[in-house]
Amino acid sequence: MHSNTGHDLATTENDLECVQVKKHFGSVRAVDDVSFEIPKGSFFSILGPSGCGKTTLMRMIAGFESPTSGDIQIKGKSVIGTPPNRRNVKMVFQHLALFPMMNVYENIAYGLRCAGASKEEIRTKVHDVLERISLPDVANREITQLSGGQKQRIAIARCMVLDPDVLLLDEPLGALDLKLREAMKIELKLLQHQFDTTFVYITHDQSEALVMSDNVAIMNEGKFVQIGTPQELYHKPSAAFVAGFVGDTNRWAGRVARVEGGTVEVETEAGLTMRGSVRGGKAPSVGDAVSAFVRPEFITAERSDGTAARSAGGQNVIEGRIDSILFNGANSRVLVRDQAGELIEADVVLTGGTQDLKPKDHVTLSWSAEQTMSFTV
Amino acid sequence: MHSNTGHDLATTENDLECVQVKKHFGSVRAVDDVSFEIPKGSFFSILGPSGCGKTTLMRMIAGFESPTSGDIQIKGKSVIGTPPNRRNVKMVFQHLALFPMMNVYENIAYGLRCAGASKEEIRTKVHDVLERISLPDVANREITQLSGGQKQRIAIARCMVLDPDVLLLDEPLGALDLKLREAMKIELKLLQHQFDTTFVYITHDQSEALVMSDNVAIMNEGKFVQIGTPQELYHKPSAAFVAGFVGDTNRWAGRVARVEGGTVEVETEAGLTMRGSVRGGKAPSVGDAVSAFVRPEFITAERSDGTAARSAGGQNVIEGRIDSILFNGANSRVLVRDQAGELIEADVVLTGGTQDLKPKDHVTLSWSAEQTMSFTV
Amino acid sequence: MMQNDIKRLSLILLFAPFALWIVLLIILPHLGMFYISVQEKVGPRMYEFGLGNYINFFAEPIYWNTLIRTGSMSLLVTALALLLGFPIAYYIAKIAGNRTRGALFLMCLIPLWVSDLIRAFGWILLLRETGIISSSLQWAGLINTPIEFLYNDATVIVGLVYTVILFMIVPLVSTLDGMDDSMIEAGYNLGGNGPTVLRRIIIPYAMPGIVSGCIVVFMLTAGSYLTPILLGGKNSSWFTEQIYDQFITRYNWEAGAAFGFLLLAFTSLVIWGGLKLSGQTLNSTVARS
Amino acid sequence: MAIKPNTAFLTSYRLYVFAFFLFLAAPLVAAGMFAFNDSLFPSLPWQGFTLDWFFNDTEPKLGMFHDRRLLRGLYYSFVIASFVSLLSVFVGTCNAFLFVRCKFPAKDFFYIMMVLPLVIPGVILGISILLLASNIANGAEEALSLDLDFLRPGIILVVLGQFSFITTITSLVIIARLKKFDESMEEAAFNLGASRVRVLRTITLPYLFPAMAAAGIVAFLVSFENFNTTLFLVGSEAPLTITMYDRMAKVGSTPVLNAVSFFLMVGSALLALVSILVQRDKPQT
Amino acid sequence: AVPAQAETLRLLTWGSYAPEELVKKFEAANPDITVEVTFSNNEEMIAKLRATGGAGFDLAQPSHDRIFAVQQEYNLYKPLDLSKIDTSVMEPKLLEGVKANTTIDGEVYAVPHQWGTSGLMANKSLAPDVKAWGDLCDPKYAGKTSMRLKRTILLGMAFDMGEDPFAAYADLDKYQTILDKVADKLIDCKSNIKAYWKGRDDLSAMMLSGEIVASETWDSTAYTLYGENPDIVFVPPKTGALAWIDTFALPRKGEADDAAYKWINFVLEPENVKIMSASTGSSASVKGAKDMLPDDKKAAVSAAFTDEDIANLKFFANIPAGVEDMEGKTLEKIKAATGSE
Ligand SMILES: Nc1ncnc2c1ncn2[C@@H]1O[C@H](COP(=O)(O)OP(=O)(O)OP(=O)(O)O)[C@@H](O)[C@H]1O
Ligand SMILES: Nc1ncnc2c1ncn2[C@@H]1O[C@H](COP(=O)(O)OP(=O)(O)OP(=O)(O)O)[C@@H](O)[C@H]1O
Ligand SMILES: [Mg+2]
Ligand SMILES: [Mg+2]
Repeated sequence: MHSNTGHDLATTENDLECVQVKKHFGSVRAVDDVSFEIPKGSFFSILGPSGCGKTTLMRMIAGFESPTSGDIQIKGKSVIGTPPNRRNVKMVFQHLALFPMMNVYENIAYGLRCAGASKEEIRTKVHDVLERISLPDVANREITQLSGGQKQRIAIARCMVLDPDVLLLDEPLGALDLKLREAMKIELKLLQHQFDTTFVYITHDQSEALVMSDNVAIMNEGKFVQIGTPQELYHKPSAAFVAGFVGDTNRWAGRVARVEGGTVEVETEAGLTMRGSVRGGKAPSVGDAVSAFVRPEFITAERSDGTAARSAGGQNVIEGRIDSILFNGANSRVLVRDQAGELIEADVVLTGGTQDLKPKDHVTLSWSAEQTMSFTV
Repeated sequence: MHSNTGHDLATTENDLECVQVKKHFGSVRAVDDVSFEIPKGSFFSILGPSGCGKTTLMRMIAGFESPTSGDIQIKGKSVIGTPPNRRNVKMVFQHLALFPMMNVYENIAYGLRCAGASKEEIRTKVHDVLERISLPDVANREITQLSGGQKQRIAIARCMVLDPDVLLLDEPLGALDLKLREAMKIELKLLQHQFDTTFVYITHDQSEALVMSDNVAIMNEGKFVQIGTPQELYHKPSAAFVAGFVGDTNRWAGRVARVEGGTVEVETEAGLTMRGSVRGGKAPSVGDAVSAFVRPEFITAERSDGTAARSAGGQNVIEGRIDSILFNGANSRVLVRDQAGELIEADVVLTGGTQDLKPKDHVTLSWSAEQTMSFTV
Repeated sequence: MMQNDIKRLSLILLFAPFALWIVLLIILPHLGMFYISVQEKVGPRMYEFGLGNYINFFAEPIYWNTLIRTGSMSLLVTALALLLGFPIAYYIAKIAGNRTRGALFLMCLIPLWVSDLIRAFGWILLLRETGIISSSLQWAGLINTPIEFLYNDATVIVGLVYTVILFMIVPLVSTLDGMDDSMIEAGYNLGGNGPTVLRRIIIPYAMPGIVSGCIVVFMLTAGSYLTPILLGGKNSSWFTEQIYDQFITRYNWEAGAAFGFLLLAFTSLVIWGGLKLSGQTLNSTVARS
Repeated sequence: MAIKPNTAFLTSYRLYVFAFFLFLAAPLVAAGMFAFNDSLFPSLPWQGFTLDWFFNDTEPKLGMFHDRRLLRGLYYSFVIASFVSLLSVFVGTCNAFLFVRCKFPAKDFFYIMMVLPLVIPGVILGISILLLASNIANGAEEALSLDLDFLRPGIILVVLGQFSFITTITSLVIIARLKKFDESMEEAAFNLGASRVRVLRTITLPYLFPAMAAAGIVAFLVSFENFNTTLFLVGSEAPLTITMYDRMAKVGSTPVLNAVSFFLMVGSALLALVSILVQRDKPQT
Repeated sequence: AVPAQAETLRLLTWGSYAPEELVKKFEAANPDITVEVTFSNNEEMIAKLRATGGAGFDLAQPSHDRIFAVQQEYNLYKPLDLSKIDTSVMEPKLLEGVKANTTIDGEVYAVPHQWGTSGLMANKSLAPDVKAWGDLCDPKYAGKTSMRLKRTILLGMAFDMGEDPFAAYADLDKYQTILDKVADKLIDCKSNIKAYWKGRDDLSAMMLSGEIVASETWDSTAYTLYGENPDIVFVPPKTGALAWIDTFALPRKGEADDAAYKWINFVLEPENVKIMSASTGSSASVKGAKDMLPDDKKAAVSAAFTDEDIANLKFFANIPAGVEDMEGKTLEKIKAATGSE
């Protein structure tokens, strides 16, 4: 099996590698044939909806579950059969799992003690790592005396002090409140730079994955659907699932009316016709069912006189009426009801002036065929 | 006192009105002299940081606390002294407070039973309201069998079936997960349209308040700082607190170097000089301490050759180097380190092409003086 | 797999003390008691299998009357404990301030730590004809002749309620504590008045606590020995007393065992009925508190 | 606070609560008070204050600290309670791990079995254990002429009898705490390189400790005050409650019994306080 | 604090039969023996020994009538070695009586220790007319009398009604009819009494406080109360007070027989008899016991008994097997009866 995957020599360059890993719980295929490799020092995220198997995968890497089949290699060595306390893979848990009966110092020193480090060594290392996470003064605090963000950092420090090959993080921001989560996103990225260790980050929040990662794997129903940089995933999704899951988007279900090279004409169920670019692996033919996706930021909405405009060339044009306006500062959006009665979302800039779009305004929506991603389903 | 507020005749047009309401707990001034009125059928939000007194205010409206002083009027009638079960103000609690020992039908029917409605009437009304919240089939489910979003809607239905004058909602989305919260934001707004009832909505999440509300009150330390439409608050904040709290923003503390009509020149603590427009009530004079705010979306970042550019006219221009890029689809952002060593955030569009900005690129940031809101502190 | 071996081993190691405890100290003794209860004495040191002891019980109205009396008084005590204890539990869980709450709870517990004997002893000192209450009433001029409060069923009930009420309050406080205040507020907000909220929201919510409290209280009452003996009057027989008499005064272990078994069966039956009526299960109530 | 009822109602409610606590305190105060009465009988009239019933060393007013039999009872109570609490905390902890952590068939059934001893009348527990033990001992004596002394009424049987239902209490207390334990804490320790034993020693047991201590104290106090079960199992080494009962029923009470009661009340209150203090730990993360 | 080779003498005895003073003295005389005392009564003594199979105690003190049948049934005691007991000091009449009662297969199982009577106690000033068992049911004293709901009152009432229950032990059917009659009487009587007393303690309290004026009682209790209030005297019922003799018997598996014999001989020494009697309030079965009573007790006894009364004593007869059960049932019936309330 291993030789099939074709990396017999250069494996040591990867901090972590999974080869056709499967995990079945009874009839549930929690993780189904996942292979990937993570090069040294990168920030790798696994993004997927709830229940898709992210945690299970991570627990196998950490050693809390053993795979039904497949191999997991750390620094090129298989760790199947190695108990979790012997793997140099550390993990930050969703609720952090800091030890409440120990103070910050003891929490961080715990792993070093287990490894049998000397007192002197422990002291230096703990103070070092506290320095690096910019919390030099909290050593003697109790865990309860820390703020949410501080706890987060201590949980990371507790792992990093052991100098792991890979740090696993299972939705560590899930329990934080909104403002703090925003701030921690940036902070986590900076910490990873600092330590220059491979981070494997699990989340179901796409903005976290996009903002922080070098590479993101999109996971669904136990399988990896696509692995790529955030930009690739956002702009060049390889599957309808990725297009729908990453970033906000308008989605239509329809059928192919015409095919012209890389462009198709799609007729939606509600009766709209639009031109789109062919994405995904399969080449469409007339009559195939397709999903078409357009991101709101690629749709321009302009006030119109209500007369019908026509699509032309690479441009799709639709008339509609503003149903409501979702003002959210820079991220404002309008919901436009088209003639077919469907709602279409388009990003707009609202400056608060009289020029701004208002509910019930007639608007012309237009977007390019290139930005209309159409996947055969 | 009442006549001061100047609405003796037309009061009945307002569903809810508070007149100089105060609530002190011992020495804590939880709510401090708050006055506002909410016209019929509107969606009114109260937005403020944690602990600013939002819940206390709402509990006074619902009748669970009585104000230390001031008056609360519903439909023009004072309700001071009216017990909570006699006020036609219904409330959706943060954790919803659905009754776990009753099923959905009984939960919704509870209020009608208290009001002594007939069996027949109850049945019709419950089924009606379930229809309206698009959950016609859940009547016989237990509460635990509902998803988070469904519970949310049941909690609203339970109130709406009683046809209240005002519906109060205390951070009802706080307990939901991210995706659901996004979806519920829009849904809530639609429900409010549906029922055409006055909603008073409490939150500390600005995007919730901005997206949904007709009017938003910004609250801080027990006081209302500003009441206005979302656009007004975002673009024309009347105080530094509002500018900082609503929307993302860059913030500098500095001193006034020069005053020219509505424009000031501000020298920041780190040594930058920028021109800004005077906001807030107070006219600044040279030497005054000011806070200057610029929103990231008003800052343009362009790749430069590294030579210093100069601010000119109404434009502020700064050279810097990209520290990191936060890719987030349409909401991507760069962190630029300026010569003074501070980080400045600017929104950018990243298309995934070669033109995109990259870390370590030298960039010129520019933004207009008009968009630089400067408040004397 | 090694993982599984470790799991099985630890399961066995953990199960062993549990099994030893339950089998040796609960199941076997009860089986043994049952065995003895179906022995009939036919002569000195001679026994024979038979249901005579049970038949005797049913043939003799004194016995089953006493059992029924014990049962019904225990039910009364349970009801009273619930009635008296609920407001206290509610006060502790919902009305008292944070600081007083702990203190009140502690005060509720203090009598628990003193033995039955001392409690009964205290009541005797208070209630007897020449006791504190009677004397103080006389001293206050409210009564002319001393009144005997002791030695009647009412006293037994007061004493029993006193002894067991804590076991009612504790589970009630813990269930009510778990109840979100906003549930009550929602009850009012939706138009309910005090009694409605109590009846439709608070009581249904507290049901597991109520049932678990009632079970423990009923069992403790039915099985109590000292309080009914020491405070009871000339008519007050209690079933445990009869069991004791069978064993101790009449040397009739066989009948005593049968009586013991009957008490267990009877109380279990009552509890089973109560659970059925309230739609709860043993698992969902006693286990939770 | 849920909702403020009107003041008249609240006042009468408070009065009721006050009356209730008066009711709770009354017999204890009465029992404690007469410990200081300078009379040979624990009853009115009040003859003046004395500490003789605690400290006097001569008949007829032999104080409790000089009354050998009471002190011996106290000693036996102490021995019994110590054994019972150690044993029941140990088994309770095992049970907690068994029921919270392990999966096995018919778990619900066994759980009910575990709760059951709490609702079996104490008298019955005592009798059934006595019967079984005596029958085994008699059988062994007749058939094998073996003398199984430990099955005869005595300290061992008392300990076993009390243990049989107190273990349910300790199990419930410890289970409640273990249920709140976030298992990822163990995984975290494991992940940080600790061995299984070390995880148990440094993470799980320290976390459980407050509950174990509290359960131990509860077990101690319940054992100390137990009468119904002990009554049947006691041999010649009578614990304090039995000694006091014998004294009261067979000799006649003097205020020395009140003195003992007072002493126990104070001791118990202190222990209860300790148990509350150990259980009040820092809020969980 | 216990000497290394110490032996423990475990006494199973009545409430006042091991006064601390005497125990201390005994331990001083025998430094290698520690005395442990468990207080009990006839029924519990037997029940306990039965449960232990005669183990756990080294010396028991059941009443003379409670040995024969119990020994046959449960084999709780071992025979006494009379040579180790100084029987010469004992009152011969009592010694012979007990021996006769407790000899099985030629072995003697008990010797007498204390004896006393059960009878009536009355407050002379308030209830001068109490003379017979039946007077407790006299409506004159409604709500002011008491009794213990145990076999003594059954027997007393039977005598009062002209029966001889002891004679009827031979014919248990007859005994049952007597019991039924007594039960009816006592059930009728129930409304007349204030409460059934359960121990010396509550009886003394009720009597001293004047809550009751007459009661069935042990003579020793009455003597004690006489010391507190000379109006309270023991009244031998006119059908004769019921007399019991508490004995010494060795449990079958006692482990300290020598110490037990030492104790028996020790408490029979005249100066110790005095201490013992002061504690128990009853007489020792030694020669000249009356003179060894403390002065106040002597006065109380003199106030209670005439020689005639002494002659009229009815000693409890050996209880045949099964009688306890019959009596128990009768007592339960009385207790449970509520009709007369
Ligand atoms: N121990 C188990 N036994 C049986 N099924 C399990 C077990 N653990 C996980 N599963 C199932 O495997 C699937 C994947 O679960 P997993 O926890 O990995 O999802 P996840 O992606 O982490 O979800 P979330 O984002 O909600 O944490 C789910 O369907 C879950 O029900
Ligand atoms: N019953 C009370 N007694 C004393 N102080 C109180 C009480 N209720 C609230 N406060 C105080 O009043 C202030 C406002 O509290 P409130 O709950 O209204 O805040 P909030 O804006 O709802 O905050 P959050 O967003 O966290 O819910 C806080 O400082 C709080 O500590
Ligand atoms: Mg997960
Ligand atoms: Mg709040």
